[in-house]
Amino acid sequence: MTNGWCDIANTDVVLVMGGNPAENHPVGFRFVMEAKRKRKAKLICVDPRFNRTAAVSDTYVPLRAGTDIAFLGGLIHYAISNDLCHMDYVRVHTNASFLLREDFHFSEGHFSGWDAEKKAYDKTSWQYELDGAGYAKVDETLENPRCVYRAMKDHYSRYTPEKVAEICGCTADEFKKAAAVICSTGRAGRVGTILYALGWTHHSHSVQLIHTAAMLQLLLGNIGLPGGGVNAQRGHANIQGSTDMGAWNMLPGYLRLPRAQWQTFDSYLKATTPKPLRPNAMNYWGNTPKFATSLLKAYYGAAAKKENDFGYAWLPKLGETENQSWGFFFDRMHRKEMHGFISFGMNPVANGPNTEKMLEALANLDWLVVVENFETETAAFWNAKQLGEKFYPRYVDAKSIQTEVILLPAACFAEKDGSFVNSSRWLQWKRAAVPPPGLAKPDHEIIARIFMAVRALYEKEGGAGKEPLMTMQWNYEQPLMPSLEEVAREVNGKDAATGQQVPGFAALKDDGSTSCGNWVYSGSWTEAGNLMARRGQEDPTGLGLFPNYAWSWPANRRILYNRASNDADGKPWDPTHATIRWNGTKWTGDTPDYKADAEPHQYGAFIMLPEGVAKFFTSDLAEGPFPEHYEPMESPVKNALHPNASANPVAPVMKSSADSMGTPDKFPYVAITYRLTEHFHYWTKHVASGSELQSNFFVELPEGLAKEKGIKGGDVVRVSSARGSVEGPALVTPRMQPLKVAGKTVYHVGIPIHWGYVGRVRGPLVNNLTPSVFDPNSGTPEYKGFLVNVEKV
Amino acid sequence: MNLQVNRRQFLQAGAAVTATAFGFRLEAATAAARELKIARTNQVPSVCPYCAVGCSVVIHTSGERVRNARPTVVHIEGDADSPINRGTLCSKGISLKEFVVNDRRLTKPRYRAPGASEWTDISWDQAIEKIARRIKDTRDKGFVEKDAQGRTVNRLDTLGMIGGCTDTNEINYLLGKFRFGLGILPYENQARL
Amino acid sequence: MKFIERFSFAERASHWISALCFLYAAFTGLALWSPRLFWLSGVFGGGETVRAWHPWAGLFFAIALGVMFRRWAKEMQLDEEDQVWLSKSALYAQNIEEGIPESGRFNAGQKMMFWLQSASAFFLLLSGVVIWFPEVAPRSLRLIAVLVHPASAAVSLVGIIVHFYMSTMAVPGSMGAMVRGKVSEGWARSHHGKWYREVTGR
Amino acid sequence: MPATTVAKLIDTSLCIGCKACEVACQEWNEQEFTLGVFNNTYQTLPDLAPNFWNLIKFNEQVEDGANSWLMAKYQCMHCADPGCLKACPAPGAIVQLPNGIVDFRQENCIGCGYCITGCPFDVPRLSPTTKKVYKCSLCSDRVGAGMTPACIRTCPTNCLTFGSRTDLVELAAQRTEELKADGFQDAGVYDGPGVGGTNVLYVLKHASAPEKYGLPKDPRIPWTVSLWKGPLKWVANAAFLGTAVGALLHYLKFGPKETHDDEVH
Repeated sequence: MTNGWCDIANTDVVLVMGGNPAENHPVGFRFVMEAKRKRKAKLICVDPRFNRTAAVSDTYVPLRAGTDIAFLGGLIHYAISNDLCHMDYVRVHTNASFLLREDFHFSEGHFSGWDAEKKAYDKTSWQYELDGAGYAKVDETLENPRCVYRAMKDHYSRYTPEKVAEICGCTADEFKKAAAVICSTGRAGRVGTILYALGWTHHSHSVQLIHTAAMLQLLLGNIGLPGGGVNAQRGHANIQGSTDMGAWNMLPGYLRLPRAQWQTFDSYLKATTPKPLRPNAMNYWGNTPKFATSLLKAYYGAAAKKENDFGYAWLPKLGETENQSWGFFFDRMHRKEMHGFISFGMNPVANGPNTEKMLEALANLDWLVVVENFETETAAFWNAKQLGEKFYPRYVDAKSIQTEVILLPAACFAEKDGSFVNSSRWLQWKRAAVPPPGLAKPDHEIIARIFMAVRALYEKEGGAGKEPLMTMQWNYEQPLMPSLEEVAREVNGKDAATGQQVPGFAALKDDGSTSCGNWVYSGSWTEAGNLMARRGQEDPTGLGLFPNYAWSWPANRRILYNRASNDADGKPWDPTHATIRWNGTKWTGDTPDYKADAEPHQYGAFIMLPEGVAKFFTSDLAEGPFPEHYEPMESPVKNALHPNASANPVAPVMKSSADSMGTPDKFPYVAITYRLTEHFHYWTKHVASGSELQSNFFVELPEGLAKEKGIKGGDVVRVSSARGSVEGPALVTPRMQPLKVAGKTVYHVGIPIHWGYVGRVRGPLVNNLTPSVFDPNSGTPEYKGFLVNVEKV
Repeated sequence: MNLQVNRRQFLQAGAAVTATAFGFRLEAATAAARELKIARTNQVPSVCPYCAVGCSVVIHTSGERVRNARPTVVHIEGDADSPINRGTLCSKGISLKEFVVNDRRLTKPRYRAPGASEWTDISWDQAIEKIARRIKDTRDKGFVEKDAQGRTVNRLDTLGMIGGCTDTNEINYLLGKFRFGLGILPYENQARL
Repeated sequence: MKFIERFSFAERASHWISALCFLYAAFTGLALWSPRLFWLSGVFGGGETVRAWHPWAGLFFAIALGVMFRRWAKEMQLDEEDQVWLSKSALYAQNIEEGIPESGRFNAGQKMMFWLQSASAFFLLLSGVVIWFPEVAPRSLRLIAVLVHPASAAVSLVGIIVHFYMSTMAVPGSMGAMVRGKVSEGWARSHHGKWYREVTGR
Repeated sequence: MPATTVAKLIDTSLCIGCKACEVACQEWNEQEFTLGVFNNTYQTLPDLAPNFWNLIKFNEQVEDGANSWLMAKYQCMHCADPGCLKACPAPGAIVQLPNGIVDFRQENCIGCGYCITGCPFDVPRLSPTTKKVYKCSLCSDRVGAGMTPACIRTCPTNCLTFGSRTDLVELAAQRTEELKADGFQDAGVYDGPGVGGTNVLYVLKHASAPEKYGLPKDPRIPWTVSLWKGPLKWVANAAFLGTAVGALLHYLKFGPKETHDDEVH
């Protein structure tokens, strides 16, 4: 979230799209209802299903799954063509005025640089025109046809309301009605927010989709303001924190993982530290060397010295363009290229696309360790044929699966302390309340015991790569059970000379005199103590920032980009509703996303970006600088804008023996998978309450489709895709509206997740149906908008 | 920064939701009623482990000072001090007790031998020893110190690791050290899905 | 003194079984009739026992009454003389014998009592079953039943008070008839002259 | 109603059907969780149950081609003139506390089920195992300790509010005005005037059609129950006494019927 949960109450218009917060984030949704009640805010829900968010919305617009970019692109066109943009904001805070290279263009679904043979882009043309000093050239008048604004205007001129209706399946009137409300926030004094979740990320073009949303919010001047922003509603208690702590391609704090071509620390820093593209860009990522050096000091302690590149060589290096994300490594596992696997509180059999492929992949391992609260489908994968009944006809018996499995009982949230980061980026500290049941152990003890045991083996026997393993600092008071408070202090960072906690990331150095486990968390546990455990009730701005409650990254800032809530001179766009104010000598209010005492004209408002301003146009993403509507990889229709480039040209599609793609002649219906409010993911099927509220797996079917197929509510239906099938009773409802798309009726089939072959209540795993198709930027699978068939059993 | 919420504060906070809204004292309106089941509990502040709204909860436990007994959770309720949830919770959160105190919870390490159709019990020491051995064998075979071009890469891609989305930052940080110590590249969390 | 058999063993048995059941049902029914009479439930086993046994007592009452009904229904048909008797019932009440036709085995008053009790038992049974299973019976039926049951019970109880008075105090010897089954010839002649003649042939 | 009367306001325009109140009720009252049966709806159970006192009714409708999904929580209404109490024969089994809460005391309940019939809202449920009747107690134990009832405490959207009835009546009126200003001309308050007012108040967008929410149109204590517990009781009491006294007087005046033993024919 750019803003936060409490901040939603400050808005005038809420666009919920690609999410269903009333069901999946009910407590966060209270702020939507508060905005509706107290500010007369309008709630617009755009979704294939009339869900519980739609039930309390002011306007509901149905749309076909996977066509969100068309809808948002339509909104961009609507705002520009109806002169509803907040142009003062656009001029000051965005790259609208930047000039593009002459060789940048777009035609027939492809941007310039497309190599049809390699199926890849050369991004050279996706750049600004630079002056002699390496800065981007600009045209403040926005008259130059090669400026970003004009290019964007041209790009989206194709997205007329009629075109949107043709692609999305709503009517042009429905679209215009919603657009008028959404775009009413394109002026000072009125603000709108966008709430989204996995309905936007589960696509083969998900990052571009969110880019479109950001562009719309920038055009309407809604980024950085209270009640504005683009707000991801994350689905797990610490999914934000685990992201902050790194993944296959990231070190903690969004520092990039080294690649083989960067052999020295210097070359790494040179490649990953951006250079400013405008003279007034603060370019905060220019501090990357300080953050990276401090991280290496936290990792390798005294062994990290300037002479040895602070131990940079010990970190593993990715290949030059290697992708080790989920889809790719499970594909490798399926090809028997992996031997061991450790799953800490995750259930890949249930979570990953194409369940049967997941099962086959795990069966190709030598060993598997699962650390869990409950026995999961992953832990019991070797028994899937028996437990999963008819759904895995090709799968093998337990006897022929040679994977050795060790299942370790772990403590749950109430049995260990530490901090979670919520969607608002608040770090909240919790305390252990009870000991774990039976012999179960807290995860940090488990990980520490394994780590120490592996090191003991290397100590005794030697072996490959001993040095990187032994130098990783593990100097906790109790190495077998590190106290999480001690770890939290390490994460915050220390000054080596004084031994004191650093007050924040501004104090980090690139000379090895500071250590910090994650620079974005620096400031969370200072000499003042554990700020994550704060319970202060003060709200001096009255905007629900609560600066003394818990601690928010970065630097306890509650609203990101808040400098943009002011105009060029530092005056709030809405004086009644200002997050930060310039009082002539410093900024007051929220922690400014700016230098605290820098006068308003000194820097651009978007201090993290090399441009200093927000980007409509970006070369960061794989499929192009402007988002373009692409159909899902499995779609009932061809792309109405460019039928020959129908789906995302650069999205990875796995092609193992277990992967196959369906066509609309055999699989005519569009399927979406989703959560219900009664359950949490694949956990609450183990919990009595969730089991009571929704005991049964079911399939939501539109009335029209049910009638065609002679299906009544409660009849058992089989839903099948090119990958597999699920069976359950049909819930026949008018809430799943048929959509008219390009003259043809398109039905959606709604499939709630939550069940599996282990649990108090059981049912099929819906990922039996989903394809191994991924977004090229984020690696998320396409769970919304794939093709299925439905038949009565 | 007082983490310890005592019972009176908690009860007051609970009542405050209405009392401050209407300036109306509930106590005046009460009559002899059933005994309050959380009247004598110990209270520990925590955070809901489900979605990322980040609701604060108060875990009511009993049995801390009882000899020869393990403390157990008797009730979990929203924390009125949290600006996010102000004491409220959703249907999953309000039944967190059912999650913690649950006969389906795993209570001992289990082992499934290659080709076996059943779990068998295994001690922690044996389990850790086995895991360490498997990791070492896999790593010894799969660790790449230098790639084909002779560049130092110190990497391991035959061993994968996932998790962390419901573990604390601190545990995620330790998982990171574990991973980078071993050189593991296939490393993912729920955020990808 | 000579005696005539008035009630067979079967008749007496069914009467007294039904009477006992009735009494239990009546007193426990009164306990449920009003919270002020709820103390009665203490006498009859406590509230829950009363709730549990009352319907069974009612059911057995109805069965026993059913036995009597089968046995007596024919005899209880009202004839023309009964009409005359009824029209003179005020005289009967004042113990004036002149002008009242002689009764058969049962006089018209007793016949009326029989039909009254049979009818109210019928309604008590039907409504009682509905009330017995509140979670099964449809609400519309329950709404009728909760009115019909106490109303029939009230009618029945008023009748039984009269019956009790008549059989114990007002007509001495009646109790003996129902207990031992026999009445003296004089008693028979005095109260059921026609029956006396039929039985004795005098 | 006295100033100490407590009440619950259900603003259905703010209900998102999250079912937190259902589970809070289950959890606080330590009800056994059972499995539901699929019924072509999102509703947890078709109806209230002895171990399920608080049910959100999900009402799917299509009007003028537009979907609507009206959700309304259903539970004991805590009537000022409770039909259950009127029908109950067991002293102390159903009590009305000075704060207006109508509470069932299972230790005094005999399980006759009259309250089920007496209730205009069809709320109490008889447990087949314990043979006692159960329903929402408005968490009288929590309220007694100065806490809000479990369902209200947990409700995330402020759909549920707890407080003095006087204040909530005011709040309900204010919400009605706000909804009217938002274009819901039919908005209004539902508070069962037919039962002397309820201590559970609803704000409805469609107040003239409460049945759209699964609420009874014009709740009253059933006339048969009123007749039974009112006139019938007194008429019958009079009849019992009258008959008994009449018999006594009759005996005193006329004495027993004579048996003429000496007459020999």
